[in-house]
Amino acid sequence: MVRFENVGLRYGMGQEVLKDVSFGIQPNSFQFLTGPSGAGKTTLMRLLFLSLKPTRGLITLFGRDVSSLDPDEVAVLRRRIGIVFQDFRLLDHLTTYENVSLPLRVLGKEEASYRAEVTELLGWVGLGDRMHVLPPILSGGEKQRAAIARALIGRPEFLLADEPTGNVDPTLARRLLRLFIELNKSGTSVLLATHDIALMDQYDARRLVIADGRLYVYE
Amino acid sequence: MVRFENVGLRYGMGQEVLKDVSFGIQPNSFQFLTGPSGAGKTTLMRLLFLSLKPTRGLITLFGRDVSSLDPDEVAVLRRRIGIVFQDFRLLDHLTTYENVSLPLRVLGKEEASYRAEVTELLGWVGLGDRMHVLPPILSGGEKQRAAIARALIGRPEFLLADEPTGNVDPTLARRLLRLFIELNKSGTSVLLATHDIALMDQYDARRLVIADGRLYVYE
Amino acid sequence: MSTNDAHSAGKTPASAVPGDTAREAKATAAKTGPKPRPEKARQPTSIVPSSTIAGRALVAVVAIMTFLAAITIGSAVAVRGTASQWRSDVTREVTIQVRAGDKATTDAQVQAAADIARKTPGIADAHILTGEETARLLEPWLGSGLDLNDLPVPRVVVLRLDGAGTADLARLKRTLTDKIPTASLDDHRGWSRRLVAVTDAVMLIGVVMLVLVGLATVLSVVFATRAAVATNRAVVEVLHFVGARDGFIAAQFQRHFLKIGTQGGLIGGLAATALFGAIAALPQLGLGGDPELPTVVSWLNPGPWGFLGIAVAVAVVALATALTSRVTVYRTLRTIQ
Amino acid sequence: MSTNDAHSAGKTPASAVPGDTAREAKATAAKTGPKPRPEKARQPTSIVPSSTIAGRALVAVVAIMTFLAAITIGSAVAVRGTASQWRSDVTREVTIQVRAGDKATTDAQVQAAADIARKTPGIADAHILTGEETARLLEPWLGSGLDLNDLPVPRVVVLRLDGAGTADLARLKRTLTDKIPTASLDDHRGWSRRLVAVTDAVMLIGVVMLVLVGLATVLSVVFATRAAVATNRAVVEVLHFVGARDGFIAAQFQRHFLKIGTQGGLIGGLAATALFGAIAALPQLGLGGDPELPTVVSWLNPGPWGFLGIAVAVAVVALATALTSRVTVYRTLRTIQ
Ligand SMILES: Nc1ncnc2c1ncn2[C@@H]1O[C@H](COP(=O)(O)OP(=O)(O)OP(=O)(O)O)[C@@H](O)[C@H]1O
Ligand SMILES: Nc1ncnc2c1ncn2[C@@H]1O[C@H](COP(=O)(O)OP(=O)(O)OP(=O)(O)O)[C@@H](O)[C@H]1O
Ligand SMILES: [Mg+2]
Ligand SMILES: [Mg+2]
Repeated sequence: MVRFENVGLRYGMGQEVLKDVSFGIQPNSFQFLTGPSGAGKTTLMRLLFLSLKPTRGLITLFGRDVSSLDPDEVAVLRRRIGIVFQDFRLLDHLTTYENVSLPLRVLGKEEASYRAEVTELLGWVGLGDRMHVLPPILSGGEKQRAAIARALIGRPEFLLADEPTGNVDPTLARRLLRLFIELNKSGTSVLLATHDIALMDQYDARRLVIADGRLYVYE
Repeated sequence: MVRFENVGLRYGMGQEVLKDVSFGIQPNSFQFLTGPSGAGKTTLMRLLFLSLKPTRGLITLFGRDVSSLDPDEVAVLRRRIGIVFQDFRLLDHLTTYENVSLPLRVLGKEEASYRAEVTELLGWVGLGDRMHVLPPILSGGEKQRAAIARALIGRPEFLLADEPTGNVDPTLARRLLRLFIELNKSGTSVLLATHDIALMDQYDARRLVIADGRLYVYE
Repeated sequence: MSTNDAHSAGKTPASAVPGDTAREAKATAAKTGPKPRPEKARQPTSIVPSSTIAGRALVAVVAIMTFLAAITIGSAVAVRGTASQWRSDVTREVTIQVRAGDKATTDAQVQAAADIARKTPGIADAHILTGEETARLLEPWLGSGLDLNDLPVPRVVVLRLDGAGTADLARLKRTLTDKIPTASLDDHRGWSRRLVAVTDAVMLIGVVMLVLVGLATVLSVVFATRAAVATNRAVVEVLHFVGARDGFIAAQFQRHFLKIGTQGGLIGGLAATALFGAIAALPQLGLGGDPELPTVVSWLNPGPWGFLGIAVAVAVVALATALTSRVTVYRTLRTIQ
Repeated sequence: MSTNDAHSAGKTPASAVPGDTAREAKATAAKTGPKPRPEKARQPTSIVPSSTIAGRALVAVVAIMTFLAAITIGSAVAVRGTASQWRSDVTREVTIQVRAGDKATTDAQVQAAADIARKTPGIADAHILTGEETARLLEPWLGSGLDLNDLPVPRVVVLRLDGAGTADLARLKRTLTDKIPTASLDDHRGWSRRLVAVTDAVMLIGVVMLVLVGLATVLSVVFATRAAVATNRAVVEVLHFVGARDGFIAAQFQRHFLKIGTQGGLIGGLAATALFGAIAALPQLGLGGDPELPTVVSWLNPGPWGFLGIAVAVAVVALATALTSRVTVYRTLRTIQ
């Protein structure tokens, strides 16, 4: 589903953050992405999400070479990917409910057609009672769960989650991990970036580790 | 140094987030603050930082009743407190260096008088080479360290840190914890809110636990 | 699953979780933060918050610009009307005066002068004023009821130019003074030409002002749009991330700007219309009743064409605002992608 | 301490950490993000980023407003000048005409009419036009070089009113026609009064416009300041958190607004000055050379007082902008605290 071949990335004229990275992600697979702070996890996610172009090498996503896409094709490809940002990126002027339903609204869907679905998902992540509240008054963990719900609402084929349990307690982290595993079982590929060794120990999955700009894969 | 007596807090007309909270913080002490996501840790921090007034009860800070302060007195008290926000709150248009030196600039100090100090502190938190870069291009962990540096630069008497290791790897988290312990040994009271049980296990300190709006103290 | 888990997942509605129901949450937010939306809002919150667009300032700019444009158009149309009146007056202004002497001689001389004038190229017609007409001209000075036949009043021949401006009046003057010593040509054209030049200058200033106002409007809108996209950069990024096309994003912005353009245009246009309406109404209010009164007031009545011009200006401003912002948004989006 | 630790703490400068030096970091940012600051900037970055203030739009608004205010002041001063000229003309407009007859009788009648007029309260003076003066008045109609003594030209007495407006001209008219049947009073005052009314109306419109423009400026600045504080809410909060007093924060904003006010005011004021300067220069350019030409152009020359008014307007606008924004920032800060 995803193929990286000798991908290198530098920001501007700096040193390469990623060097000669080659790996693949299979449909319906689950993997952790880890590495020290500043190693390039978020950078790798941005490459996968087409918000950054590699300085060299080849990235194939859903069978398409990403270097040849025009903006509208990027938009269409992104609809098949869900992403949870490390810094949430919720829109502060929209309620939790509106934030979570944004991907569907962008598709031009009627509100009535997705209301039940959004409400159910919000209940699942424990935000049933914070639905009509604006993000600035949510607690850190609540924001994170809203960001997760927004990534899931479009039933993506590929889920990228950047540190999705950094702001929640271990119990809730376990619960969210179970949510991701459920999702993976129902057919979505999941890439989960985390620092939390305890979390990774709870589920036996492939691990991608970035260190010094190189990617090491532990099956 | 800090006294809470039967403090209650509700946001607007909602239920009380904190109920009948009573505790004290001694000068030169170290304590963890923990509790599930949405329990009220950040809320308690905001009370301590005077950015929220209690709905009932009495808070004494540095020997002053906080309900009787005018805005300028609040500003002066805040200069004795350092805070690390869960969401960092760095100013995106100022460089890391300028963000960290902001508390000194607000005091009207000359740039020359604090340049060496700021540079040294940035080196300490591992941002020596990211000094003249704007926050949007920092990694999650780098932002967090910049926020910590800003809280420390004014040599506060009381340090509040909200989830200061949520975005860094365990090794770096240990390093930051050591930084806080150092600081405490040199005379600052520290209150550190965290979900990270592994981190708390590394240092034997007083624990404040919020659950269901009540505060339980484990010495 | 621990109790903590149930707690934070909000699965136990009876628990002490703060802000348990949406109602409470709303009330909560009302006091402490931004306004919440009603639970089942029919109208979804607009994706680009209108508060970030500096909308009222821009409405003010657009309104002022439209007002200026409308005032300029109205005044220009009005002055043009006055000018064309002046221009037609010019044709009446050229006269030949023949000093009176013996009646028969004078009659012959007047006739000769008229003939010479008629033969001059560029002069359409020469009309010898009758005694009555002359008396009417002199009335202000000599009083009415005078018998001009008793008086050595000069005779007047009024020339009508053909409007092509080809008449060589200098030559006519020379010929006249050569052949009929008692005749003199009174050529007010220098005077009138100056008047026409002035109105032309006013028209030119009007056009220049219109261009300036248009430019200023477009620039303000470009700046405002750029600022709007810049302050909503986070929103644009999130929209991109959830798979929105540029067209969708641009539409979110354009919606605001069309509204701003329409509002501003209408305010400015109506203000200008009101002003001109008041000016046009002044004479009826007894302030400028004399129709011959050549005051600013009568000059500044733009008439139906002026008001039409104002309406067109409003429409142009609204459309230009929307279009400018659309183009600017597309351009700016390219830099964010 | 693991190697990872050293890595992320940046303690090994030779390691492969990206953006190793500040120089690299700068180059990096230049291509991928907002502009970095030079390493040892003498001038620290302003705490409130000027890009968030919609500054250029506001400069445009302020400039337009100042331009409008200046144009209004200039025109008003100019029209006032013209009006006062008209007002003084009024005094020349009241005349008595005495139909000519036998010379001696006429002279006596003229003298009698002048005496009657002089005795009428409210009339300061009555001046009997000499033959020469009458000839000059009649020149346009009768040609020059006429000997008026041969003609039964009516004699004219020019009355000067004392300006208090107390003269009962209707009674004077009756008395005159009673006592001297050949005399008639030509009272242009109705006409002139209307002119004065019109200029008064123009002045009123000017004052109203000035008030409107001032109001619009203050409103725009209030909106812009509120918007600026709102978009910089995060900055304000952080400043509060690091212990800044309200005065410090307000100063950060006011700095921008004083600059905006000064810039906008100067641009608008200079534009208006240029426009009036051009108008004042027109006659010298040979377009309106005749000093008696009562055109818009000569009416619109504001003179030194007008230009002074414009300068004052610019200063007022700059100060008002700074002051308005300061007050607004303080008010808005209270809502954030
Ligand atoms: N837009 C950018 N321009 C320049 N450098 C950048 C940019 N974004 C990230 N970097 C740098 O690239 C390096 C890798 O950043 P990245 O965000 O990928 O790290 P990360 O592995 O996600 O770290 P963390 O665990 O702290 O979130 C960091 O040193 C960061 O400062
Ligand atoms: N300004 C506010 N207005 C209304 N409710 C708020 C506001 N801020 C926080 N809350 C609510 O109060 C509760 C406690 O929030 P708080 O941020 O203190 O939790 P926390 O313990 O810090 O959680 P986390 O670990 O997820 O950061 C949450 O349910 C939150 O939604
Ligand atoms: Mg990251
Ligand atoms: Mg919190």
